[in-house]
Amino acid sequence: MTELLRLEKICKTFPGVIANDNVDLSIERGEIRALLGENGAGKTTLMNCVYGVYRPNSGKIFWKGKEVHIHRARDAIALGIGMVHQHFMLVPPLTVAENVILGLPSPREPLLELSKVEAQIRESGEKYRLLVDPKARIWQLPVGIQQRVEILKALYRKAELLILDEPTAVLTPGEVEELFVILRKLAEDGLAIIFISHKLEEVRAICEKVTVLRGGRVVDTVNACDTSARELAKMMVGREVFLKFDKPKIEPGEVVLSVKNLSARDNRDLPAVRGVSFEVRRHEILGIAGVDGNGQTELAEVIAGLREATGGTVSILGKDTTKKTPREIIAMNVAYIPPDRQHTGLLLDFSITENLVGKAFWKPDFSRSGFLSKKKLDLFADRAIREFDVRTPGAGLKAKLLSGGNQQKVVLARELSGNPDLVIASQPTRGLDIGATEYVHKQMLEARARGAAILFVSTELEEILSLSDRIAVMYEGQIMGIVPAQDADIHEIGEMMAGVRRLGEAVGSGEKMG
Amino acid sequence: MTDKPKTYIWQALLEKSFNILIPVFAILAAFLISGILIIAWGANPLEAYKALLAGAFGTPNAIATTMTRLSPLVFTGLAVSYGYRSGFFNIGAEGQFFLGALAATWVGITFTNLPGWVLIPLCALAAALAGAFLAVIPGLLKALRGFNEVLTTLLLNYVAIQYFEWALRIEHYRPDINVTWDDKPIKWTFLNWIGVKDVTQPFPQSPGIVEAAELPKLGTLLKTGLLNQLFGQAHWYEEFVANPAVNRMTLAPIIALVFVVIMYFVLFRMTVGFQARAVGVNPDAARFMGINVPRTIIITSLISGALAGLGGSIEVLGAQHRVIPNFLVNAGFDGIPVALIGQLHPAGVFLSALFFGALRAGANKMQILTQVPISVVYVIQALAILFAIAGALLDLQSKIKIARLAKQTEAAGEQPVAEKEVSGA
Amino acid sequence: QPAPAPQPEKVVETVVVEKQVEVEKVVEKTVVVEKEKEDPMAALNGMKMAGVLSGPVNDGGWNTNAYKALVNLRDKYGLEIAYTEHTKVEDAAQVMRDYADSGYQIIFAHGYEYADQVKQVAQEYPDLKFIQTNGSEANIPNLYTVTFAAGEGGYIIGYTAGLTTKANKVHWVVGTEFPLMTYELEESARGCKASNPSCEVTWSFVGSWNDPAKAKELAKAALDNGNDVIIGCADAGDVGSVEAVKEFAQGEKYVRFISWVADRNYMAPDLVLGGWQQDVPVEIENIVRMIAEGKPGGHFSLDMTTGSHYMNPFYGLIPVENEQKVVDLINKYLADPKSVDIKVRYDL
Amino acid sequence: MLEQIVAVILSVELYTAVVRMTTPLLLAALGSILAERSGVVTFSMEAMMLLGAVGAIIGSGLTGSAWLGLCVAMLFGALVGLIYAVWAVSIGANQIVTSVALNLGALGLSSILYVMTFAPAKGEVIEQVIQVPSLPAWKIPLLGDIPVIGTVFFNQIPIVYFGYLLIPIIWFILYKTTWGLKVRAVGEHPHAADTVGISVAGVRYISVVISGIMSGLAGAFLSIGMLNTFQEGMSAGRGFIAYTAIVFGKWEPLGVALGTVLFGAADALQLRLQAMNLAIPYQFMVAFPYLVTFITLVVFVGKAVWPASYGMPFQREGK
Ligand SMILES: Nc1ncnc2c1ncn2[C@@H]1O[C@H](COP(=O)(O)OP(=O)(O)OP(=O)(O)O)[C@@H](O)[C@H]1O
Ligand SMILES: Nc1ncnc2c1ncn2[C@@H]1O[C@H](COP(=O)(O)OP(=O)(O)OP(=O)(O)O)[C@@H](O)[C@H]1O
Ligand SMILES: [Mg+2]
Ligand SMILES: [Mg+2]
Repeated sequence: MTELLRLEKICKTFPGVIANDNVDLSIERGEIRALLGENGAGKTTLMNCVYGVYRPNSGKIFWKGKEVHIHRARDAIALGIGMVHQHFMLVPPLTVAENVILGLPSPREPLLELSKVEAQIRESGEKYRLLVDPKARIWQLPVGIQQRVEILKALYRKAELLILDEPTAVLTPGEVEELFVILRKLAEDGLAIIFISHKLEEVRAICEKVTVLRGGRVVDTVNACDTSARELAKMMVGREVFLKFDKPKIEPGEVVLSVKNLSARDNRDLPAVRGVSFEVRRHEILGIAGVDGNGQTELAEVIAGLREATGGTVSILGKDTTKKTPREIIAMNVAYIPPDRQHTGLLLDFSITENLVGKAFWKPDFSRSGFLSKKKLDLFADRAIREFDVRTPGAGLKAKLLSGGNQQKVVLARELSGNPDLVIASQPTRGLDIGATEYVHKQMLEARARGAAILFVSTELEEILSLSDRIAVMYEGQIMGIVPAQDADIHEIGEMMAGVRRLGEAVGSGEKMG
Repeated sequence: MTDKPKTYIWQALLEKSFNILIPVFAILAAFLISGILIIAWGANPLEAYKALLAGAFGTPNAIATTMTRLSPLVFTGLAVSYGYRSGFFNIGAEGQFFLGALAATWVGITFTNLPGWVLIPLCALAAALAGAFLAVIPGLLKALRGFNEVLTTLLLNYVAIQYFEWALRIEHYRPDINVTWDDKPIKWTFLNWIGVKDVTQPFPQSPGIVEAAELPKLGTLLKTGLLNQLFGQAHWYEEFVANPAVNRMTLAPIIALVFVVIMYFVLFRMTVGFQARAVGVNPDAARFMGINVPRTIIITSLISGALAGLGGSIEVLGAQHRVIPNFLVNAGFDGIPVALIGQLHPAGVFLSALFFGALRAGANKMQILTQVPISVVYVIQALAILFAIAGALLDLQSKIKIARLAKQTEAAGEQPVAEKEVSGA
Repeated sequence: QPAPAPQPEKVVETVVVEKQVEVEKVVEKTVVVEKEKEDPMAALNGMKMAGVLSGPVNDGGWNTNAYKALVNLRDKYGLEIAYTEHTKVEDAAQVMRDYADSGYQIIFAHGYEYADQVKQVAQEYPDLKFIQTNGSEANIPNLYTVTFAAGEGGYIIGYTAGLTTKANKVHWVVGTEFPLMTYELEESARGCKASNPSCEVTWSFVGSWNDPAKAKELAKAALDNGNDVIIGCADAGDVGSVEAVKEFAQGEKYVRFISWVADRNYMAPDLVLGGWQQDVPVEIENIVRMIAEGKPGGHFSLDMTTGSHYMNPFYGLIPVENEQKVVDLINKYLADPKSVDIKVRYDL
Repeated sequence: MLEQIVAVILSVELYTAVVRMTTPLLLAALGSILAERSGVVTFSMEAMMLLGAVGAIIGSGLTGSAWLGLCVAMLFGALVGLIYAVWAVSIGANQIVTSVALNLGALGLSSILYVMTFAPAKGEVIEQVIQVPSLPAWKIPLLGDIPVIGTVFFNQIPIVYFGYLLIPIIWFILYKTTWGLKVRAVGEHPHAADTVGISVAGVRYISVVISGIMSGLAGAFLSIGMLNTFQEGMSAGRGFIAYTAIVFGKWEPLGVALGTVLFGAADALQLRLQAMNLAIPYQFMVAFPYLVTFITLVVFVGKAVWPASYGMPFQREGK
């Protein structure tokens, strides 16, 4: 096997952050290399340097033994490097074929020639089981397929090295399997593949060698097979990690949230939630497991009043809130932590203070007859910042200048400081490093102890298992089953997530509508 | 704990000052380039600029003019900036301004026997309503049907201005004169009431508004007011008050200033502004925070339109006292650069309005003294805007803020949050 | 070779807006003739005069006329002149003050829109002289507002048009609408009936004074409607109307354009009649003369007898006998205004 | 009154007028679709038109050839486009404000150039309207002889025919060429375009310059196409109308063309009706086309889906 890519002493800094710190890396033809590291470890940044999106501040890149200077993506592509980004780089309104040839000269310049491309796409589709309709428009395709398009894009550009940035984050267990098959085929054909992830099991399943990054530095490169998940986790985080921790036992109290036969549609106006029913009580955390895009997000939004229900009812503390406005529901002391803090959780251009009171500024304790009382705001902000330990030089700072973890802390502070009766937490740990994740968990447990009812939506099975009192699994908008956490079996749940199995007290999980 | 390093205050001040400094430098650059043009025309740029400056601030007269020019621009600027900050890009300030002027005039020539303290607010109110009315149509369309406001406000400008032109040609009922024209008596129609034309004049223009409706002059105020009690005897005071320029200056600029303060509070110290800015920054996040986005947009359009309308009334009540065709053209469109060069901050708007007003006042003097044609002045104005907007863009403030933040976080010994929590788990 | 239109000798006479018009005329005439002897205009030499214009000085119409008036005075009497273009109404007052402060003795605001401003400034500077065209202010001693008497031009041009048209359809293309204009239009209709009872006069408005493209479209529309005479009164727009006429003429069709305000013949020598001349230079010269003679300000409405507006040459574009008819009409009118039913209005 | 209106609507001349009124809008709007699709707001067409108009006069006046006039017009338009691109693309300034500034500057610059070229002597004034050689109408051999259609569509000056062709041309570029694909990608997802090695700035520069050239041509149509002279501010807001037409047509060549035709038709109709001396105030007539556009927009067209990166400057972070 011959060396394809070698990185020497790559350094990349961003204002206030050292994203990569003297990183060395060497990849050979036909190998599948895992790049492991928690959020912010610098994986994406490193690969962006290789792909020419960023320019490293220092360090050398060797391609097939020769030193190369990659100034822009074009150079990388020319060399034969292909990258599938964490956030897909596809143009939604364009067709698959158009996306695949985007930026390439066509045989009949200046004219487009899609027919040939489409043929080729089908061909390699056959070869690597990457089946897509070349004429379909991207926005019509589910993410799994979009990922295939990205891979096809790279292959069409004669990539010899394929970089996949957290490819499995958006896939169902089934889809992950298919992806692995594809990757193995590609590797057999001599392609080198860099597989970025922070999911230990996957890494061990597909890669022979694993390079672990932490805080921008390479910790070590080890053989996947003779390293245990536990050890990898340790390298990754730099300390012992307790994947499962015991939570105090508390008896559930009165019913706070009761959802009956609820259904709703998503932004593309397709049915997303289909006849869901469940209850959450005080001192109880109901975990909603499921692969992204199976209606969990929509469910949470409906309960928060942000999305209208097409059927069924939601009632909080006995009052029917199905038709209530978001603010009315907020007024009922309901907290909602949205899944995407950057776009819906925070106003990044607003100061921390303004964000902290974003949901309560209109309440009498912050404003009188339309006038905000700056004194009260500042008082509240300082207290919240102290209580939730937000790391910032000042409350007047714009939220966008905070690190991800601290941004999430601001959201938590906003939502939890009012001792809510109901907490709807939709993927509150997404994109957070383990420390911050644990912090969120701690907050959830405290809220639970204070007597809140908590609806905890997450795609990470581990945290669901460790946190919930009961677990409901959603698949295609329905609840496949609700099981008590203690006697939950991870494989059963996996199967329910994949929709191949339903069990437990799946209360009226609307067969009639399904 | 949030410990502020002691340097923070002056740093913050420095950072803020860039908001003003950069546009200033940009404008100097613009004048440098314009200089070439002026030379090409065969005039001496230094003299030209001297004239410009003199025309803007040189004499009491000049200052008075600058102040009168500035007032309506402050309002249109505020209108645009409030809308823009709140996600409603109001290109229609022009039309709203004209309708406002029309409404104010109509009230000012119709309710002729009301006292000033009733009539002036009434005129302003009418103007605000007229402006708001024109703006709320696009507002509703955007809020309820998702139409882009740039297009709709733009189109409505033309309609509004043509209506204005037409109203100036429809005779208006005047109790004090017999309403016949060329010995044809004027029919009593609804038109007589929405029209504002001066029946006594062979040209399209409205009658002057009644004395009572005119904004009080600074001079007269000083003569009467309590100030006179204080300095009444003082010689310099006598002189000052006697100065024709002082007598010509009205309350308009002061009212404008008041509205700057009001709008600052509305934007940053009131729930209305909070919601509006939230919607402007990110409607989705705003909605998730429980803010009713459509309602906010509609309210925003109303406020923005009302401000533009008020601008019209200020010009009528304060300066021209009547409307005629081509009355203060472009005050509305100028509001756009005024707002954006002013960094969308009320104070900034006032400063850039001052700049525009001065440019307008000085430009004429420049023409008179150095016979530089108006077209050259237009180019200079354009260059000034271009450079100012480009300058405002190098947002040193936040750049420096980030840099300092980096240092401070290191200084504060920001270690990965992890370590702290481990013990807890 | 064009027949020369009658051009009365230029003498001043002012007509105050009142019933007993004739009486005054007689008086005035005699007075003036005496004054002609020792020329007061000499005093003007070296005086500074400034013009305040509403638009571009090179619009070939309204503002160019004002410029010509200034140049005329400079060349004849050695005044020192200056002007400001594109003076917005709201700026006018300050512009005039600036002129006043920088030593200009006569300030000339060209347009009705400056009425308020000129009034105000005139009172601020009582010892300077102010002229305003198309103004109506009559009782400020140092403010001279001047208009062309309305009706004469309209009637005579209408009369001419009646004799020019073959299709018996005449159409005006006008910049914007205002009563003075409306009156001329109505008079032209009467004049037309007088020369050609079966002819009808219509008009339309461009909506602006400098949009040739639209003016052209209006003219085209009119011609397509069967009009064969276009009367153009749209300043910069006229060039558009003339274009339309030219294009129409290419189809070997009979068509004529009659100028209003200024002679447009140079634009299409074989189609454009000189039409009606509103001679701003003469108009302003008349006023300046009064100033020189120390006459007090007021409102002055100048009619044909002052020579400030008159008929331009026909360039032989209508039959000689028709030309003669118009000439006769004018002579008859000048000889005895009552003999022709031209309704002159001095109050517009 | 009604039958008069009907008469106008049935007259052939109306439709020739419609073509004339539409052409400048069509040229500018269609020429700017590419720029708009690449994510740049072309609110600056007014400026480009104005300089095109004066450029045409200068070129035609100095060389005596209307064709060279056209070239100069396009050159001037392109230059404005270039300046605009520097601000909108490289500097990343707010595009509407930049446009407002350019439109103001163009008003002044165009008249400076006009006077400097045609004033009898330096500092003197142009007293008589300048007239220069204008473009002659070309009758298309066979098509021109078709009874009504011929007179309406195929008896016009060459620029008009170019306008017709522009509809398919722009459509073809947009959907059938690699470059069109780049334009669409850049407008919808500049980052994606960037990662496959497309120069976002490059694409936008070119599109904006094209918009400048076409708007310049539109200006030339006003000055030496429809007429043979120049007037200060003779574009008279047509640039803004072209802009509304683009949004109106939802950035689709055919839709945009329809938008311009709608406005052109309304405008021609009101001018024709005025000549009939109807008892309608002409201010209403002047406002009529804008009203029609507004109402059609609200009632029939509905909300537009903007190019995702519309009006947003693009820069890579981390560089
Ligand atoms: N464009 C940027 N500007 C500023 N900081 C950045 C930028 N991109 C990344 N960073 C910072 O650099 C560090 C590494 O980021 P990077 O995205 O490479 O981590 P990662 O390993 O990819 O994390 P994830 O698992 O979330 O993808 C983080 O602290 C991040 O905040
Ligand atoms: N020139 C400006 N441009 C844009 N936003 C501004 C500007 N000045 C203040 N703001 C915003 O207005 C809000 C209140 O402004 P104010 O000046 O009262 O507080 P501040 O703390 O000084 O603002 P900043 O956060 O800019 O320091 C803050 O969100 C601030 O970000
Ligand atoms: Mg990453
Ligand atoms: Mg501050």
